[in-house]
Amino acid sequence: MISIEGLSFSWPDGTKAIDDISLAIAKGSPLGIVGANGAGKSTLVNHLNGYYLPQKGTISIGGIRVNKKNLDQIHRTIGLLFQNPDDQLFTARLYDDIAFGPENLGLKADEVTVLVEKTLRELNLWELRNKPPAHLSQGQKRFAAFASILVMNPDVIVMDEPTADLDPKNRRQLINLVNGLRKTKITVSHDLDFVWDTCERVCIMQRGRITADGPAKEILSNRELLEANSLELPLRLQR
Amino acid sequence: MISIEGLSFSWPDGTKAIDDISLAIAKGSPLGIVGANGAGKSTLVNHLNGYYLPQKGTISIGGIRVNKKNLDQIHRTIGLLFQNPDDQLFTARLYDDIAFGPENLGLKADEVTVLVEKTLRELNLWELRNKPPAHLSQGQKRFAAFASILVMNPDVIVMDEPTADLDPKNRRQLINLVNGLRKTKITVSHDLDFVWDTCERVCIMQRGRITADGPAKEILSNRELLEANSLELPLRLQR
Amino acid sequence: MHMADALLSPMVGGAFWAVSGLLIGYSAKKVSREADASKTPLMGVLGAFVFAAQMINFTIPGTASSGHLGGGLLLTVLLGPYRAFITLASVLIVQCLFFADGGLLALGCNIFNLAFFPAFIAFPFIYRVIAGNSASPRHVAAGSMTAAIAALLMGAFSVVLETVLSGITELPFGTFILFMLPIHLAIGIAEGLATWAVLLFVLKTEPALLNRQPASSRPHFILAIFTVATLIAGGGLSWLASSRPDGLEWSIANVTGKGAVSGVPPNAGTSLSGIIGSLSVLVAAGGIGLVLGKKRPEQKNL
Amino acid sequence: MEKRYQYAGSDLAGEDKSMLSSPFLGSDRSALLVSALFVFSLLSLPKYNLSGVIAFGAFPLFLMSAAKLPAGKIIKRLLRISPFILFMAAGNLFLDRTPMWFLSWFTVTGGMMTATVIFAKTIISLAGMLSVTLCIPFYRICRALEAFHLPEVLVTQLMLLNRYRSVLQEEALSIQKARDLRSFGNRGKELFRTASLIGSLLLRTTKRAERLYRSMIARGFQGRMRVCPADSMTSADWRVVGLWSLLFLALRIIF
Ligand SMILES: Nc1ncnc2c1ncn2[C@@H]1O[C@H](COP(=O)(O)OP(=O)(O)OP(=O)(O)O)[C@@H](O)[C@H]1O
Ligand SMILES: Nc1ncnc2c1ncn2[C@@H]1O[C@H](COP(=O)(O)OP(=O)(O)OP(=O)(O)O)[C@@H](O)[C@H]1O
Ligand SMILES: [Mg+2]
Ligand SMILES: [Mg+2]
Repeated sequence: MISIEGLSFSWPDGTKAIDDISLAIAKGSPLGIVGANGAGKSTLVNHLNGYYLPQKGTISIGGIRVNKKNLDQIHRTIGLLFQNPDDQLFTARLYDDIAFGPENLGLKADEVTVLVEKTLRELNLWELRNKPPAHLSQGQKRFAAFASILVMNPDVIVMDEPTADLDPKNRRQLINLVNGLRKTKITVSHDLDFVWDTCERVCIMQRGRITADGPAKEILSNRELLEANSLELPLRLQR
Repeated sequence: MISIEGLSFSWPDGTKAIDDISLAIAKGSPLGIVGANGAGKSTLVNHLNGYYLPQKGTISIGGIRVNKKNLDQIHRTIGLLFQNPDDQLFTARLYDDIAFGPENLGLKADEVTVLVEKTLRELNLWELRNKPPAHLSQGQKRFAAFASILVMNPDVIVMDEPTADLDPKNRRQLINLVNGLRKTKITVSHDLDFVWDTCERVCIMQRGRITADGPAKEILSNRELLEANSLELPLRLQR
Repeated sequence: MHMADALLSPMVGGAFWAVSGLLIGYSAKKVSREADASKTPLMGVLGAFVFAAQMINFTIPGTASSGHLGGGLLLTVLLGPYRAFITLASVLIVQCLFFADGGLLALGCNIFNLAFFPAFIAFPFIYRVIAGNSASPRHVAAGSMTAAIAALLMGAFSVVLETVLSGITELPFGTFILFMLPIHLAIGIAEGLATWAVLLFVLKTEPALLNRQPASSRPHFILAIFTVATLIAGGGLSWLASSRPDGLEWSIANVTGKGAVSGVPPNAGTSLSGIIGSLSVLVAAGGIGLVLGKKRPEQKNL
Repeated sequence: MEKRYQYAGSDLAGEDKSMLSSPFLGSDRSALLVSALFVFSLLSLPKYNLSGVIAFGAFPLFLMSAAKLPAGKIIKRLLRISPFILFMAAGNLFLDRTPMWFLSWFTVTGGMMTATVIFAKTIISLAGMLSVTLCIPFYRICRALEAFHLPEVLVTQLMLLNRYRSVLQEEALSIQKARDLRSFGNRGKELFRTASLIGSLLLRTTKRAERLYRSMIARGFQGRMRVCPADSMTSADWRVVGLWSLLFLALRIIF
């Protein structure tokens, strides 16, 4: 589904954020990317939807190369949840924001209505549909940003720190929701318990490289491996 | 040390964020404040350093009333880590940001140099000192914001979501660092395991009110109480 | 400084509405011809940035007072004249509609005074010429200082012009100018310093932001000549107008059939009875409103 | 100044729960036209005609009482009347001392009249405009403006500007507070140190615009935000506009 080959990326100040990464992600198998602060995780996933373009190496998604020409197609295939939901909501009413994508896709008006209502109800946002996004709480904003992606029904969903600032109850709901989605899912998170609950495969990144790659339960219970990568056992495995 | 009496606060749109809260915080006993998204936690702690001024009720810190006149003194006493580190860092070099406070306090140049270097090294930020804060990763930013407060050596430290975006190793380091500080500490967090490790006392907030207040271990292991407040047991206590 | 409704005659206000409207249409055409959709969100968010930047206070060097950034020149350096003009106009529209800054009739004047000069005169003909695409702090400093001061002085001059042409106030042209220019010189210096300092920060941290300007986004020279000509003509007219302050009012008064009493003070009797009459209109309007408002069911809309 | 624009997003721009102006002002489009007509006829009053200016106060007063507008908000806004206007009014007071009428011991000068007229015009024209814009949520104003054939670049611009104003203002406020927490007296608030604060905000703003753009084109954005096509003026709209213009004209002729 997704294949990354020999990808490298350096910032103008010389920081090497991604260092020759190759990675193949199969359809439908949820992947977690974990690693220390500054390991390059966000830089990597921001390459997937063309926010940054490869300086070296190639990325292709469902057979389509990520480059300037194909951006339109790429954006249709992949939905990226940004770390800051304010970057994702831009209309005056929550409802309009969720309807924006389907309308631009050219769906018929009544189809849009049905789809938007379904998505909003699914995420407990229906009551809030007339509020300006700026007046939502942080957790509600995150769910709203998630809804704006979900409603587009992309083949791939990429989430960068989806649980930050969520209270435990909303976090639990997100786990259930993500597990119910039949899509290719990629999650970047420091919440290793969340990764444990939602991912089948885990990659560990360190200084721009992938240093481990394997089944989630196996990697996340390997204390030495984790500690060598500035990580710890998920809290549930600690006592 | 800190006493809050009959504090209330409403937003211009009518949302009642704080509803008649009274609270006394003793010197040296670390307090955790937990609660659902939108409960009013940030609004409450942003009152402590005069970011918002009381609409009703009073706050005093070490005997000094929080009001417009005393702000300078209050700022000297209390250090607040914002929920969003981007709001706290604003210079062109990380180093300048950390030196900003001590310089304004009127310390001598060589004292500032020593102090800043010590703090940066303590938080593993020394290598990054010449980078603009805008070019740091999210977790690096959070540590940098923490450094900018630590370097001022305030009597009271207030942290709003200090562990969001931190990798497990940095989170562990923060726990050790916080536990080593002989100060009055107040932590707002959804990371109940962090609260468990660093606080002696916990308050639960819901809809602008304090609904529970007691010893940390006791409150955080009371499943019914937590679930009634949109919370869950700390992950280490689950299964 | 925002021009205000009450100081304007409908003629002058309307004329500047027309001028600003034309400039908006012209810029909008230029912008949509460029068809660079990635700039659309940038304009929107930078417009919001102007509001935000105006909230941040600093102490002005050498004084005890504090000020804030205006942002007109800074925005033009980042966006180029046409996009900056649209963005600044949108800021002024929001300030007018929701913050009652100036007022509806004065909107045209305000767009002209506060957006046109930095975007179409100060940036292309002063900043660009001095600083160009150079990254040298000294060039940027000279460019921002002169351009900011020039933009503010031209804006102030234009305020004086509009006021005197309207003839609502008694302040003679010369006195008014002597009052406005020094104040705006001071504001311009602060604006120039702040613009320079912010640009310096950007150069240090994210220089790529400043090199986006295509050279083609430079407006026609004719525009500048046109402006200077307008200002000179306006200046001459206002000398005349200030000696005969009611000169422009007659046309409006004629339309309503009250030409004869236009500039002439009414006597005490008619004035008093007039005021009593108008107060009873107020009472009646408020009363009718209350009655109608009660009858009307609460509306709920989506 | 720093508090001025702060909470405006929530407290002044009309919310959806606020009432439609429709029974009195027709649609959003005609409401905007009527308020423009109002301002224009009010300001065309000659400079001594105080009674006429007061009579035009009927319009905002009627709207406020009929649509049950929050008068407090309007008054609060009016209290921030620009010192520039007060200065100009005072100028008239001093410069025009020709006596007009005598009330026993008190002489009313021309300057007093014209100064009062300037002041009253300001209050009434702003109150009139605010009572219209207070009825209509901002996105509906944008739609109405679109119906008047404003360039779509400008309409999209207004919508995005309004959406991000409160977000960025909150961030600006936070960042300024963060500076103040570590500044003492005037130390740390100097222009050149503050510039880096504005600069950081600018960097965040442009970064945000980039991410926003990604998220918009990912959802099919092609240069404009059209949520709902705007209708053009209907005959009912024109009727409302006609009615109000007659009223304004009547006021102009009577006073
Ligand atoms: N604009 C930039 N300019 C220069 N260096 C940058 C920039 N943005 C990020 N970096 C650097 O690139 C590296 C990778 O950053 P990235 O944000 O991808 O880390 P991350 O793994 O997402 O970290 P976190 O867990 O803290 O979010 C970091 O060392 C960071 O300092
Ligand atoms: N600027 C604002 N205008 C109106 N309401 C606001 C504003 N900021 C916050 N609120 C509301 O005030 C309440 C308290 O917000 P606050 O940020 O204190 O919550 P919190 O407990 O910190 O939540 P979180 O865990 O998500 O950070 C929420 O209901 C929120 O919607
Ligand atoms: Mg990251
Ligand atoms: Mg909070």
